Formats: sequence, C-alpha cells, structure tokens
Amino acid sequence: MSLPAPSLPQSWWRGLSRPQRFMQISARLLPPLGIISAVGLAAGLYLAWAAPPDYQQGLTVKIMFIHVPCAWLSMLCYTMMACSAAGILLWKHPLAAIALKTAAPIGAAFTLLALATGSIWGRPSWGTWWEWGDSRLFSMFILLLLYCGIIALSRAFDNSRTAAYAAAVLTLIGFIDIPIIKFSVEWWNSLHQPASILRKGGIAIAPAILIPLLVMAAAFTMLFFVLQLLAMRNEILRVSLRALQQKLAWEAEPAAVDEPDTIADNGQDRETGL
Amino acid sequence: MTHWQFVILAYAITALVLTGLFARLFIAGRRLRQELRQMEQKRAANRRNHG
Amino acid sequence: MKNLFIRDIKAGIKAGGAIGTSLLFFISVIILSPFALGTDKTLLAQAGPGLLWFFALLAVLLGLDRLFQTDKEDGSLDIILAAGDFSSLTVMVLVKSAAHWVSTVLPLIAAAPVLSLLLNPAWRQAAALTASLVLGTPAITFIGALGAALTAALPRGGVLLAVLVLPLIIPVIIFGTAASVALAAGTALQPLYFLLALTLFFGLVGPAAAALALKFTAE
Amino acid sequence: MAEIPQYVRIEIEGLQAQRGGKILFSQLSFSLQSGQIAVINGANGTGKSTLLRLIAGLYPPLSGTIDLSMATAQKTAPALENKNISLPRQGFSHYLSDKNAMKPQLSVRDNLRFWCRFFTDKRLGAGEEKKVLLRALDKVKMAAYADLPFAALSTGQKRRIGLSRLLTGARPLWLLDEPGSGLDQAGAALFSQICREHLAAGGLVIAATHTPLGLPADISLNLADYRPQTPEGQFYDPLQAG
Repeated sequence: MSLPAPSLPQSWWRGLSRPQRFMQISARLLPPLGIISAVGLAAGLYLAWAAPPDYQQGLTVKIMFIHVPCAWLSMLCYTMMACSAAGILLWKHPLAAIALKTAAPIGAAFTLLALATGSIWGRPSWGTWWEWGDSRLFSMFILLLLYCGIIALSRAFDNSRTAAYAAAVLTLIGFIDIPIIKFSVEWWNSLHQPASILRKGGIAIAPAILIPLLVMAAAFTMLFFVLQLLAMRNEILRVSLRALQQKLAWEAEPAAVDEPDTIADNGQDRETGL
Repeated sequence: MTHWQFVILAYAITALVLTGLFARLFIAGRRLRQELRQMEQKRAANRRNHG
Repeated sequence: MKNLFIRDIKAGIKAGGAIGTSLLFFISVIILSPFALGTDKTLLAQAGPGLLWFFALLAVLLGLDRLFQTDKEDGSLDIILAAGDFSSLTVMVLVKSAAHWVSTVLPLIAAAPVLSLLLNPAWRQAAALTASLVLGTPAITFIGALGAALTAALPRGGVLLAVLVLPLIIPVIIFGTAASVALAAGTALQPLYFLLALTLFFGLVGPAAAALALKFTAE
Repeated sequence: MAEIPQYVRIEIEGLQAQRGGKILFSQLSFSLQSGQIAVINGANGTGKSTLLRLIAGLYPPLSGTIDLSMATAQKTAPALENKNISLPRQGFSHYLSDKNAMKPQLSVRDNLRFWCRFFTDKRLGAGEEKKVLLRALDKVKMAAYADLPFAALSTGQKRRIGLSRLLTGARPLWLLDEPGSGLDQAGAALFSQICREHLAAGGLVIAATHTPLGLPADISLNLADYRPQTPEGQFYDPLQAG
C-alpha cells in the first residue's frame, strides 16, 4: 500500500495553531513514525546483542545502549519543554501549553529509566546500587525532581491558562538552573571523590559499539515523538470532552442560563465559585 | 548476580516502562474517542427531541 | 517602594507569627538533632555546618509561602499588580523578599552562632557559619519568592512550594556548606565567591520570574 | 487633592471576556468622558467584577481594546482636541474591590500612609502628607480612628477606610466593585458625596453595583444584554484561542 505523501498546506505553521489541524497532521504522522521507531528499536536491539563485550567491564557495557539514549532523551525532552514554555509566554500558543503539560510525564519516565539503568550498570563496579560519587547520576536525580515539580504545578490549577503560565515560568527557571546544578554537583563531586572509577565518557567508542548506540538513540528519539504526539492528542480529546460536557449541561436545562437576580444576598457580588 | 543478569534486568525494566507508557497512552486515546462519540450521539439525541 | 519595605516589616513584626514560628522551628530542630544523630562530639562537630544550613533552608521556606498570600487575601496584591508594569513589579518582589529576609531570616542568623556552639564549641566554626549564612540565605529567599509567586494562586500552595523550589536550591546548599567549612579551615575562599555569585544571580532572576508569574497568574 | 488632568477620555471597543470556560460578555463598547459616571448592573456571575478587573489592567481581555487618552488641559470648549496623549494603563485608575486592601495588624494611619506614598510619585513633605491623610479620613468621617489597628474596626468602618484609600492619590478613573457593600445609610450618603466631588473635579467613575448609588448615571449598562445569546456562542474553547 503506498502511503500518499502528506501534502502539507503552505500555511503550515499558522494553520498548526488550530488543534483540529494538529489532529489531522499528527494522525498522518503517527503511523510512519511508529513504524520507523519499531524498526529502529528492532535493529538496535539486534546490533546491541551482536556487539562484542567490553574488555574491561564485560557484558554490562550493553546497558550503555539504553542508558545513554535515555539520558540523552531526558535532556532533549526538557529542552523541548523549555521551547514550548517560551512559546506559551511569548505567543500564548495553546498547543505549546498542551505540549508542555504532556511532555513532563514522558520526560520524567525517561529520566527514571536513565537513573535505573545507570545504577544497574554501575552496580558491578561500584558494589552498591547508588554511588554518591557519580555526579551524573545525582544531577539526573535532580532533573527528575524538577520534572515532578513541573508535573505537580501544571496539574495543580483548575484554570488551564494559569496552569500553563505557571508551569512555563518554572520550566524556564529550571532550564537556566540545570547548568548551575550540574556545575555545582561536579564541583562538589571533585571535592569529595577523586575522579569516579566509572568514567563513562572514557570508554573508547569502538565503531562496533558506536553504531548500535546511534541506532538506539535515533529509535528512542522517534519513540519519544510518537509518545509525545499520542499524549498531546489525548489531551486535546480530554479538553474537547470537558467542553462538550459543559455544552450538554447548558443545552439540557436552558432555563438555568440566566439565573434570577438575587437582591436577597448582602450585595457581596463576587465572581467566585467557578 | 552475573553480568548477564544485570543486562537482562536493565533491558527488562526499560521495555516494561516504555511499553507501559505506550499502552497507557494508546488505551486512553481509544477510551476518550469512544466517550466523545457517545457524547456526540447524546447531544444529537437531545437536539432531536428538544428539536 | 521603600515604604512597602517598611510596611511589610511592620506587618511582619506586629503579626509576630511568621518570625516566631521560623525561629522556634530552627532552634527546636537543631536542639533535637543530637537525639537523632547521637551525642558523639566529633560527628556533631563534623555535621554542624551541614545541619545548620539545611535547617536554615527549611526554616526560610516555612515562612515563604505566606509572602504573597496575605497580600492576596486582603486585596492589596490586586492593586499593586494593576498599578505596576514589569519592572516596578520586579522591584516590588525584590523589596518584599528583602523585607521577608530581614524580618524572618535575620533572627535565624542571629541565633545561628549560639546554636553552632551547641553542636561544635569552636568559635571559628560559628563565625564562619554565620558569615556563609549571611551571604547564602538571600539566594534561598529569592528562589523561594519565585516559588511563592507560582503557588500564590493556589489555596494550599505551601507544600508544593517546597517541592518546586528544593531542586533549584541545591547549588546554594552545596556552596553554603562548603563556604562555611572553607572559612573555618581558612582554605581557598572559592566556594564563598560562588555563593555570592548565586545570591546576586538569583537576586535578579528570582524577582523577575516572580513578577512574570504573578502578572500571568492574576485571576 | 492633587489636580486631575481635564478632559480625560476612556474608549472601550468590542470587549470580550471569559471566566471558567464561559464567555461572559462580548462586543461590549462604550466611552466615558471627564465628569461622567457609568453604572454596570447585572445578576451575579454576569462578569461585573471581571469587567472592572479588565479595565484596571489585571489581565488581558479575550478581544477588544481599552484606550485611555487625555487631552492637554486647554481651557477650550469641552470638545476634545485631536492632540490626545494616550496614557499608559498602569497608574491611571483606582480599583476598589470588595476587599479593602488594608493590613489588619497595622493602624489605619500606617495603612493610609503606605497607600498615599504608593500612589503619589513625587515625595510629599511630612506636613503635606499629614494634610492629605487627614483630609481623606475627614471625608469619610473616620478621623478619630486614625490610630486604631485596622482589625479593630467594624465592617462599615473598614469599608469607609477602603473608600478613603481612593482619596490618598489622584487617579482620574475610579473602578468601584460593589462600593456600597457593608455601608450603612450614612456611609452610602458619604460615598455619593465623595463621588460627586471626584466627578466635579473632572474624574470618571465606573461602578458595578446592585444597590442604587444615589447618583444619576450618565451611562447605565446591563451586562446580561452583552452575553452571547446562543449556548454555542457562550462557550469558550481554550484550544481556539491564541
């Protein structure tokens, strides 16, 4: 079956701000993206399986093929969230608000995976599950806390507009603070720990290891976009559903629309209770 | 725990979390679409008898 | 803006609540710590700066979530927001944070030397710790002010404030403790400069972001 | 009270606002000139407070514009000169909500002194400032309570102090949300008197109220007329905005 090449309208960018337009485009993008990420994952897994064990660490080096992509994606996701935060604050873009709200849990998931695989990978050489000496793992943990903060904040408000703005401001402040945190943790690490044994960057990246790594990284990135698009579509459906319920409520009892003017109350006319 | 078991453990956790996330999103999507369709029908029904 | 500073301090002192609780919290938690850590002198001495810094952080955050709530409840926040553009709002947040720092954090710093002597009877440690607290706690107040602005619109924003702000404050804790240790031991003062840099950096970024947050989440 | 620039004008065009997913009013347009008072009435929840908060500049409307302009104070006929200076929206209006914006623990004098300094840009001398405070308190007949803490006052007295805040700084446009709430008969009469003087001095007032204000309204609006009629129109879809 030949997929018709999706002919994107010229007003692609302006049109995108309408959610319906986004739903159509994402509906067209999802199948190919899904296929590419599935194929990529399969190829990556096979290559990882076939890669030679590292002379120093033996088989555990194969964990690198998932740890590094996860770590890379937790950064990529946060950068994308920072861009959508800018989109919210500068252009009040409704899709950016949705993108920020849905990307946070996915980013948190990848960061959690990076932490888990990182600690499993370090387990044999460190002897413990959590090695304070490794500053990268600790910074990753702080990034996870930041993600949880953004998730909590974006769901704490009942008004979606304020929720988006508050989360956007926090994301941008976090974005500025990440390098500072990284630097201070590295500095603190050098104070307490001589160079950590597990110099991840230090492993000579032989081509036999580099190729699977790149394939896995690409596959993971594709998977991230699939998950993000799915999550955004769900969020749009959820908002439309809530809107539809409200419409139904009003249409069901038209009489309630203009409630009688109650002079009885002591004039405390406040727009609360919404 | 031999090295091999660590590798299996790591890949198992990753697979579990990612497929769990994908499944949750996919199922939520279908459920929402279905609920939306029901809502549309109820609204159309309302409009017909309120008509 | 100076009169906002005076008003806040007067209101703070008259209310007596915020200052009292933070100070009492700080003192009681430190006095309790030997029960948790045991009375081994060397351990307490070694853990002293870290403990004091950590509890100072918690005490400051404790009083911060009321920073904008009181103004929001009595209606003056609406008027200040309506009357100000971005730059005057930033100055407003800066002044309010300074007022909070003076009315809530300064008493903590005044109590710090005595408490540090409890844990570790060396004068040098106590002086070093107080100096690092003086330099570092403004950064905590500024970041906390941002957290308070973000959660001002929420009825019970207090807990969320701590969750949001803690990851951002970690560099301050790291350099704060390191600075107090370095000062006491007389080694290189590098962490002290980092601490100062953090305070100045967040002195600008915190209020600006807080002003943005307040303006955008105004209902 | 410091002088208010003559011939001030506010034009509101096609204003639309939403709250909690519901469009409260749309295509709301009116203009108000120096010395005029507009009264907004309407049932609870029709958006009176929202309208005032929009004009005060607390947050942006969905659509529509709010223009404030001030003709230079030539003494020519009231017809406006074309050389209008558009004023920044900040610092042009007093907004009085149902809350009185006073710190309960501080004394009335301290509260009013804070607001007096907040509203006047140039620093007043101590004597000058005392005079302004005294005159403001005198207008609401609360001079005797100057040194009491604000918390010790009754609701009616608190509302009078809330009103006296408007007198501490010269702002042409007064946005009053339920000014009469909590006021007794004498208080309401005092309030009408204050408004009359403000209008006479060339100020403008937009008041949202249930109870009559005791003043002839130049413009009277009922927000219910501006609510979109069809349920479809009333619904605000956050996805479409922006």
